[in-house]
Amino acid sequence: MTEAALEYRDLDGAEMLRVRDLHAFYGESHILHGVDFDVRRGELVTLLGRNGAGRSTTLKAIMNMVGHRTGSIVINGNETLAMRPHRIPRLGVGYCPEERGIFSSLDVEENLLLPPTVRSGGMSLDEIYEMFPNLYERRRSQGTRLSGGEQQMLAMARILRTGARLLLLDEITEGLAPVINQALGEVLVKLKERGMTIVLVEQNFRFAAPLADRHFVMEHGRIIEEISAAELPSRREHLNSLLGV
Amino acid sequence: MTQEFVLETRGLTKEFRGFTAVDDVNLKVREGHIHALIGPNGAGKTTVFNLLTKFLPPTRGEILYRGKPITGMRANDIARLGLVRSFQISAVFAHMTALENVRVALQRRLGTSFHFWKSERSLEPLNDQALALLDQVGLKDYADVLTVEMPYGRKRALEVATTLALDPAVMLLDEPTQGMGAEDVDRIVELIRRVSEGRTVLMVEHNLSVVSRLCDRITVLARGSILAEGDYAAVSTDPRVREAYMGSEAGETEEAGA
Amino acid sequence: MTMIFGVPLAVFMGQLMLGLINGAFYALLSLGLAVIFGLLKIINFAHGAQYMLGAFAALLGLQYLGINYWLALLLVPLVVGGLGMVIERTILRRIAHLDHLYGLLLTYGLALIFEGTLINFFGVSGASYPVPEALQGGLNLGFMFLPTYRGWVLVAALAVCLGTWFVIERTRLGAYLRAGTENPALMQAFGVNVPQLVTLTYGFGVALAAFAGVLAAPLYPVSPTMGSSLLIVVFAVVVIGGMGSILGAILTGLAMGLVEGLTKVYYPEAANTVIFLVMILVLMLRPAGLFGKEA
Amino acid sequence: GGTAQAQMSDDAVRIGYLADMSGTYRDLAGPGGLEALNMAVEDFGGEVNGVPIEVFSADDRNSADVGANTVREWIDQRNVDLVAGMVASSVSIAVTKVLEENDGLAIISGSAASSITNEHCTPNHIHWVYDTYPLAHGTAKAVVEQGGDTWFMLTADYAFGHALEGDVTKVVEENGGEVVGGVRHPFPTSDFSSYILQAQGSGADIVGLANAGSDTVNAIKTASQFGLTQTGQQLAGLLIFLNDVHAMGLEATQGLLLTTGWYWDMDEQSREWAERYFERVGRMPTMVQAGVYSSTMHYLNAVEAAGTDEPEVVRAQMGEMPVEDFFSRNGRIREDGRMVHDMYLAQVKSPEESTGEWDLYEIKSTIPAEEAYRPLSESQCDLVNQ
Amino acid sequence: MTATTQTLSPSMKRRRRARQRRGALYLALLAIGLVAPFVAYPVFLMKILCFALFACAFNLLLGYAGLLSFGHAAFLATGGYVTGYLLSSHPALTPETGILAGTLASLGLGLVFGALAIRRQGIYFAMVTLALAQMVFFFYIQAPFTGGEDGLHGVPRGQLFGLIDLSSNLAMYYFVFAVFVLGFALIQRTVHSPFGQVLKAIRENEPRAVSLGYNVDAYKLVAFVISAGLAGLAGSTKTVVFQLASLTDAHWHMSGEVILMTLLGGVGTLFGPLVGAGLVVSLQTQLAQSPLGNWVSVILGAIFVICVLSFRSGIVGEIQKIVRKNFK
Ligand SMILES: Nc1ncnc2c1ncn2[C@@H]1O[C@H](COP(=O)(O)OP(=O)(O)OP(=O)(O)O)[C@@H](O)[C@H]1O
Ligand SMILES: Nc1ncnc2c1ncn2[C@@H]1O[C@H](COP(=O)(O)OP(=O)(O)OP(=O)(O)O)[C@@H](O)[C@H]1O
Ligand SMILES: CC(C)C[C@H](N)C(=O)O
Ligand SMILES: [Mg+2]
Ligand SMILES: [Mg+2]
Repeated sequence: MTEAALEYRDLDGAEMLRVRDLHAFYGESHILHGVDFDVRRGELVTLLGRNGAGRSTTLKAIMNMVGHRTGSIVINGNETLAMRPHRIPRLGVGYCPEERGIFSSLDVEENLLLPPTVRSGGMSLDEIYEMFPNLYERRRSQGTRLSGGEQQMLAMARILRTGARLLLLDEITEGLAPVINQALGEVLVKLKERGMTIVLVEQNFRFAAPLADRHFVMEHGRIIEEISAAELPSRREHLNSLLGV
Repeated sequence: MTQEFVLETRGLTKEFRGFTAVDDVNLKVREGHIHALIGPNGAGKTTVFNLLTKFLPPTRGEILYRGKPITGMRANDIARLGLVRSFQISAVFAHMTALENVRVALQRRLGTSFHFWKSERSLEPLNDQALALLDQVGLKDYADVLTVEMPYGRKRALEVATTLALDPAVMLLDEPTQGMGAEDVDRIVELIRRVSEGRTVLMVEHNLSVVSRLCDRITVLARGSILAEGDYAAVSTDPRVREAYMGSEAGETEEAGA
Repeated sequence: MTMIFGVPLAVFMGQLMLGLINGAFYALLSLGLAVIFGLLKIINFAHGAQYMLGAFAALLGLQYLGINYWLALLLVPLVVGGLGMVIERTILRRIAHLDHLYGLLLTYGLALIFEGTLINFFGVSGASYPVPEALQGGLNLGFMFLPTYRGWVLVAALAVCLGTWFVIERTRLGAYLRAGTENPALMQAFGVNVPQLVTLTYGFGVALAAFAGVLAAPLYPVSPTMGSSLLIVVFAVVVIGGMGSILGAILTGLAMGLVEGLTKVYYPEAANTVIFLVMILVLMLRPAGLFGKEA
Repeated sequence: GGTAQAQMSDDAVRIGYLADMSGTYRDLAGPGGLEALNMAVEDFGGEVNGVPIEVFSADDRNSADVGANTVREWIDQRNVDLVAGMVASSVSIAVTKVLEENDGLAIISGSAASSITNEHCTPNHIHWVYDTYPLAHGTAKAVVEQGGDTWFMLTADYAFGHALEGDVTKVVEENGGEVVGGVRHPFPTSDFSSYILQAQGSGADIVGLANAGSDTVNAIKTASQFGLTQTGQQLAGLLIFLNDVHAMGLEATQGLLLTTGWYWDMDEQSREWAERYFERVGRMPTMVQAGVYSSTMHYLNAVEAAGTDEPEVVRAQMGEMPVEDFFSRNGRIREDGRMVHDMYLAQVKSPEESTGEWDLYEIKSTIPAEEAYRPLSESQCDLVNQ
Repeated sequence: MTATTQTLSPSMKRRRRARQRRGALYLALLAIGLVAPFVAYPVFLMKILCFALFACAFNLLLGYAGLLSFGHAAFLATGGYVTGYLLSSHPALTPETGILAGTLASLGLGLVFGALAIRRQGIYFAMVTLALAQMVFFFYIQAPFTGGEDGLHGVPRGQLFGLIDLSSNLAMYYFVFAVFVLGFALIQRTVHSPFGQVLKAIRENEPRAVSLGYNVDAYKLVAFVISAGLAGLAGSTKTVVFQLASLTDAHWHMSGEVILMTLLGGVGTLFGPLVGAGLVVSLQTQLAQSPLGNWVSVILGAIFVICVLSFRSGIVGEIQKIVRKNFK
């Protein structure tokens, strides 16, 4: 247990991310219509919703990767709405995009080493390889030559190195085999133990359910429901209806 | 033994700079089956698709369609034979409407696709057919929407509709449900079931409930070669498969499936 | 004397040497193009003009400010490179998000402006820049009389090329460059200041062109059109080497210099097109160029 | 008088000056030539037969089609009476074709190709200052006579270069010399190193430069860099203009033999005109620029004498009148359109000999008008009836 | 299927309205084209029309097949040289035969270029075409029938169909106008044809088009050849108008210029190239006469930059945007 983790222990419960009345646009089209939610330190929350609900866009908006935003996004006490994109990660944020974004001009290992470390206490290369043996095997091959799933792992693994404290993960289980999903689940648990804060956009509810402290349900660019792990069993039906499962 | 197998590979192998992605695969797909190709990430599923549809040249081995070798053919000719694929990452014509997307597939049948002196309007007779197909995948209301503006899940559905438009004898679907909401998944599953009447479907799929619900036969790939083959029950109980692939989840999915 | 296919050995060797020297220029210029294309995905059509500006800056610096050759070799790339950065900040940046075709056209426009303006003030007949004392005279290589200055050009150009190659392929900064090349948005999401990276890269590419310009000043007439004629050939070199491939640009540059040299011996009329012939052949056999990664 | 005015085509005599105003040949004709033209008009009094003389100009950018189209428009839109200037042979030939169709009139001062009054002759143009024939017969002959009898030709790979190369080869061989080799270089070329290298390899005594303008300049510079003269070879520039020598400096060019149609310092009246030109332009005139003045004057005199600007009549009238002025000695215009006049063999002075920035040539000898140019007996021009 | 017609009607209506608006526009332009020679200098107008046709042909490739050719000058020149050579060496030939021959020659060359280049993508395609064009340029410098640097001159305009004397600028103009209208109509139809649809699909997502059974190379090749042929037609006509053919048409600057024209007017718009060509040609000819003469290239360059910076979709493109905003 690193003291980095300890340091975060006692800060548990403090607020890591606060989003207020967030609107986001892609050019003309208005995607987010006032998103409100906050995440406490060390917490793992999920953003659930149907396709097109705006979950990915929410993460992109937090990273300032969408066309235009209004409202307020406070990370670790800093208002970031006015920040240039490259400053945001330096607040200790790690982002794993939906479309993975593996670099074909770099080999697997270069991909892993690419993101600048933003904080101390990130995972070491060995720890990562231990966690994802496939990557170790293919470490010398071009990033995009990996299979869909391997790429997903790489995208995930990449940000574990940077020592980010707040992870924004978009559909990390998409197209992954169940075994890998289990592995990833365990990874997330480990990360929580290390005191990381995680926002998880998930399609695969079975994967998300056991991990999350709270679930936010999105629809049409808004948060329409918040369900805590505790009340989950009782409200499962309601949730399914929301997700149309 | 030729005819009952629509699609057959003999010693199919693909190497990328020394790395063997597909290793001596002998795949046999029966006429009329829904055949699943499953396996851990990187097993070589997509590569197999690319080889079958000639998007990649095989390093070794041959491919037979209805007993005839097609190993030497060009990708678009393969498609003309009735062997049509979808892609793992959605492939649509972004700046065309959903309707036009489907119509482009339909129009090939008219045989006028090189007629640069004909009017576009000569295609409008195809519209009803196109709409019908869109309807099948629940995209009727999107007919006039530009594809860029559709959410990811819808794009996948549109892709299936476009594939259907060719009325292929064999459909190769690479993870048709990937990144879809449960709702859409069910629709697609139903759709595949429906359209598989009178055709053969070969699909890569991770969503086991889908596999269990749909497939007559399953081939499990691991590290590029066939690990096991059989129907769902057989495969899912095969210890090697459970270990290599399904992990503990198999049980649950059966419930989910049932 | 010894003959090679009916050509005196001396002439043959001499031509190869000269080819190598031209090749050094191709290498420098295509290197700059490759670097810029890499990150900005822009075919920098102004590259020829910037090379020409380098030569003119040296010339005017000497005439009006008494800046000597060696100082020019240092200052001019900084100045012209700086100009490049300003252009990037004020103009290119505005179209960064667009189809790269626009970048090509914009820089084409800039090239027209630079060239046209200088033509109005200096005509096209071309002025001459004196060879620095230290490098006057020549070396007798046995097979030929090589003007010292040309020897120097070869050495200087190669040194700069290799330095650049090392930085890009072997350092962390280089990795950023290559990654930013592919997905700048994501690089920002990792905390890399991409806009700054872009500006510096363009500036550097332009500086390389200017450096080549200064090297060229004492060799060729310094005229506003000196660049545009060279540019198309250099394009070809970049393509043969493989777009954006650093090593490719350098080696191909030198190789093409040699090829051209040989053509001048055996079939001079073809000298100015042989490179294009090579380019077509290469693209037929290796679509991504000699050193390019197949997509 | 009134009667004359009646015969003028319209309310003005319009002279269009067409030349390379910005390109390789800018300095030998270009704006300077236009200035010379204006001088002529002013000296003539700005009007002829009671109508004003209008001058306009355009840049042909050494491109045949730009030139031809400009002239076509001048005819259709501005009914031009005389087209003057014209440098690149390609442009001149194109322009004369247009003029022939629309029976206009042109006087060519800049071009070199002798074909302009040979296979390309028309009744609608006159070739004034010089051409490749005298260049060869002047310079080449002299060089061979001085003992340079093995030649290596460095030729601009286009019509003018070919013509010059041809004429020179003929002359060299007629005089017992031999052309042992040669190379044709693209037009224009800035890097001559490899060609010079071949010249050195050839072992010829003389390296003949059958090119012009910046090509010649660069060839000469490169030659000195590669120590061509140290190794006992000699350069023969076959077409060199005053501005070229001025640009290269005497250090690099001293001793060069060259043939010229005129030199500003060759006698009193030439100096007198040249000084006036210098006043206005700040440079000494080339033979082409002087030729523009001389030819324009001759044209205006002819118009006045004929009392009309009717091209045919004027052309005939010009043929009648001998050309005798500061520029031309024993000059007359032949039926093929060639204005023959005395030519001069000059040598570039050494820095020591030179007394001033523009004191560049020493006239060695005069080539009489009748010997200087291709005899009509050899002409392929169909205006000439053998 | 009532449902069908319902869901379709909005788009159908829109298309029909667009069609009507286009129809009106065509008539207007046709009228303008017919009276123009009485207002402006016919030769100048003919120059514009020739380059407009050239640009339209280029636009077919860039705007609708997504292929940036940097070697289109080669086709312009080939048309010009072949026509010029035939007409001046065989005075018996009528101009239209000469033009036909020139067009066919470019068509053939297009086939060769296409066969070599079509498999290459994006920037590589541009570069291969550029390289091929450079070699053609080199060939034309050396080839005897082009007159090398001097070019071909005094090409007779001759009698159209052996009847109409084209030496009159007016007659010539109406011929050129007719040629342009035909070429333009062909392009416009090609774009809105089944073939056009497939082209678009290929431009959007090539692998998908392949997987739908389309031989994409064949489609691109056809588009390329059509474009080459029309470029040749432009060159041939131009040669008859100006009675000369020269290297300027074969030089890569010409390939750059046609891009300029197309962009200025609006890539992928039907009228863009026409407008662009008109503007560029006017600028060049008008400025060349004015005191600004030496600044032509600077001004063109500036326009280029401003254009790319402030109105990218070109003049026509921008206008269309405005129209769409206000009329829908
Ligand atoms: N680049 C874009 N331009 C325009 N609209 C976009 C863009 N990206 C997404 N959208 C639209 O924004 C809406 C939300 O997209 P988003 O990707 O956030 O959906 P999601 O909730 O992540 O669902 P999924 O990722 O499963 O599709 C969708 O309607 C989508 O069409
Ligand atoms: N073009 C290529 N070059 C080199 N290696 C490749 C290439 N394409 C695929 N591979 C490798 O071949 C193996 C199989 O890849 P493939 O995409 O077929 O896996 P997959 O079964 O589709 O996995 P997933 O389910 O994650 O998509 C992977 O290890 C991948 O890295
Ligand atoms: C030297 C020049 C003024 C003559 C020109 N080279 C010509 O073609 O005639
Ligand atoms: Mg998403
Ligand atoms: Mg796959």
